[in-house]
Amino acid sequence: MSVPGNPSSTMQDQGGFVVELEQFSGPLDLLLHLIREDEVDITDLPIARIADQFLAAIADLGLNQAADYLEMAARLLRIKAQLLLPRRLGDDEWEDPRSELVRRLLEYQQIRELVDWLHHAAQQRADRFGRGFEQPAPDLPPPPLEIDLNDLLAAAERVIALIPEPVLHRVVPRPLDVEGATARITALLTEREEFGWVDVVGAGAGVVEVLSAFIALLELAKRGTCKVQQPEPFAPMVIRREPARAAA
Amino acid sequence: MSPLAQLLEAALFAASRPLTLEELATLDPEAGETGTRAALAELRAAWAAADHGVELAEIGEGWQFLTRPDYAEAIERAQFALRPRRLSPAALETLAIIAYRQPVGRVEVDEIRGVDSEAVIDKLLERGLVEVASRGEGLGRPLLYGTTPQFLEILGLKGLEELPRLDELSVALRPPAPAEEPE
Amino acid sequence: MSPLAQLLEAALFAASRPLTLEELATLDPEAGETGTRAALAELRAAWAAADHGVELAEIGEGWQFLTRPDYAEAIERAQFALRPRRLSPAALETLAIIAYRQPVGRVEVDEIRGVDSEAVIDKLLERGLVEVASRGEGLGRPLLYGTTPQFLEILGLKGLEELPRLDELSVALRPPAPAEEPE
Repeated sequence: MSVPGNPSSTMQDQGGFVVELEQFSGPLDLLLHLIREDEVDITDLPIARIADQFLAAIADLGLNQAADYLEMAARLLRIKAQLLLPRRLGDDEWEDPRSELVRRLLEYQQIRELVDWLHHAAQQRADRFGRGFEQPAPDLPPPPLEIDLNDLLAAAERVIALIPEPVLHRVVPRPLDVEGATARITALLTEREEFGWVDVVGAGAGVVEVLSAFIALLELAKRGTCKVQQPEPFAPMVIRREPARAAA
Repeated sequence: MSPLAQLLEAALFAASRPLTLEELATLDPEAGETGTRAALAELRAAWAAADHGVELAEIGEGWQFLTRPDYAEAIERAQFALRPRRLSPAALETLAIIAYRQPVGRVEVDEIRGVDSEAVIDKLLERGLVEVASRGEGLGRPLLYGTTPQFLEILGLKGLEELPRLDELSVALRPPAPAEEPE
Repeated sequence: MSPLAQLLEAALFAASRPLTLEELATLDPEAGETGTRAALAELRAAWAAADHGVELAEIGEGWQFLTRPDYAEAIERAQFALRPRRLSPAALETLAIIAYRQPVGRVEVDEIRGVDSEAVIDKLLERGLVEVASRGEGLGRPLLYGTTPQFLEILGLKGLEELPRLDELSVALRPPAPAEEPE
């Protein structure tokens, strides 16, 4: 999916959209653009029409794989569906399904206005240069440092507040597939009374597969589904079905 | 010019970043912040009176000599100095949200922008325009971000109070309920 | 000052190196080298006339604004004074982590602070507050940092055991009154 990163590169041949696309910093931006183009009232959105336009736009722009845009498309369709539901007369509790979206759009519109302001300010500032030449600092001994124990302790406090657990640990995404390995071994056990380690992991297994299979094997052995033996040091493991409790 | 004003001029001229009043006051401890402020006013007036290509500006919580905007183009054309690269709309959006809601966490920024902002925030951190201001409550104690003096500097602002007030914007955003809790 | 003199002033100020007459003449092709030379003379005279802490100097490679020699000492003093004597909050936090967790590697410090700490640690090394204490196990045998005797000296402690124990901190640190800071 190349779209979200640098959409223009994939869009070169579609001409006109490239320029616009670089202006859209997200689905809200695109939505706001469509609303402005249509000159419709943001607080009374014609959802059905806007939703259709949005879907067409992301298809045209090649954004129909970008998660953020898809999420917005789904949201629009959901609101459209909700609006189609019959409303009971005199239902005071009815809340306009568009209201949350309208609130976000208004909020985002304000941000865009701030962006214009910031952009203007930054441009004006960019027209003024500071001193380009830095006089070489004289080679002086650094001034005596002042550290207050209280400051240090306050910093320690802040740090302690940062530590989520008394012991640091790192959360690593685990690509291990123990479940898959368990299923594979269980299948082997129903088929054969005895087989080798290589039968479980296959020839070119990577670290992750080996670990997955090993953990699965240990778990199955613990449950008594199989027995794992190593005839001699460094010899390949042999896995044997436990006759007492046949594999499930 | 008074000796202190000359000293301030030399120090400000030598520096390539804004110097705060507090820093400048250390140059002449006897003058203190009051005397330093007066000398700064004197210096600024002296520079404004003569026709200079450079002027003294109060910016980013400090004072700095800057060239007048009229000359930017000629200087850039001659390649003596380069104007900084523009910030992308995504970066500006993120900065706007952080500036107005600080301290604010990434989830809230994502929500308002409707897109994932991690990469943008990382870039802003790297450029020193935002910093980790504190940690929020709740799951994982999320990092909360705020803007830096550098942010003010690249916008040429003295302080955050120079940003437009939300109610001055043409779009009325805030829903009538005043104390809306950011979710 | 003439507009060209102002432009020259701005350009010389913004440039990061001395500029030669030929280079400066590219700013205003109409004026040419003759006109530029005249404007430089005008600029130099304007700066010499007023009491300035800075002067326009023609040095080997070209023209450059330099602080006047009589100010060298004051500038030095200023730069001395302007150099931070106090550690930034980031540096203090990093120092606290190293003090309490030593020997500790950068990765761990990064993880606790949630931001990259390389520059801060470098500064602490430079300041002689921390040092490489040992090397850790594992990939690349990471450097592990610890505090130096100088660290203790600055804090007036005889040894690390005089640092308050972590479990005493919260209690010890809560000052009686202060306004609640949103952390």
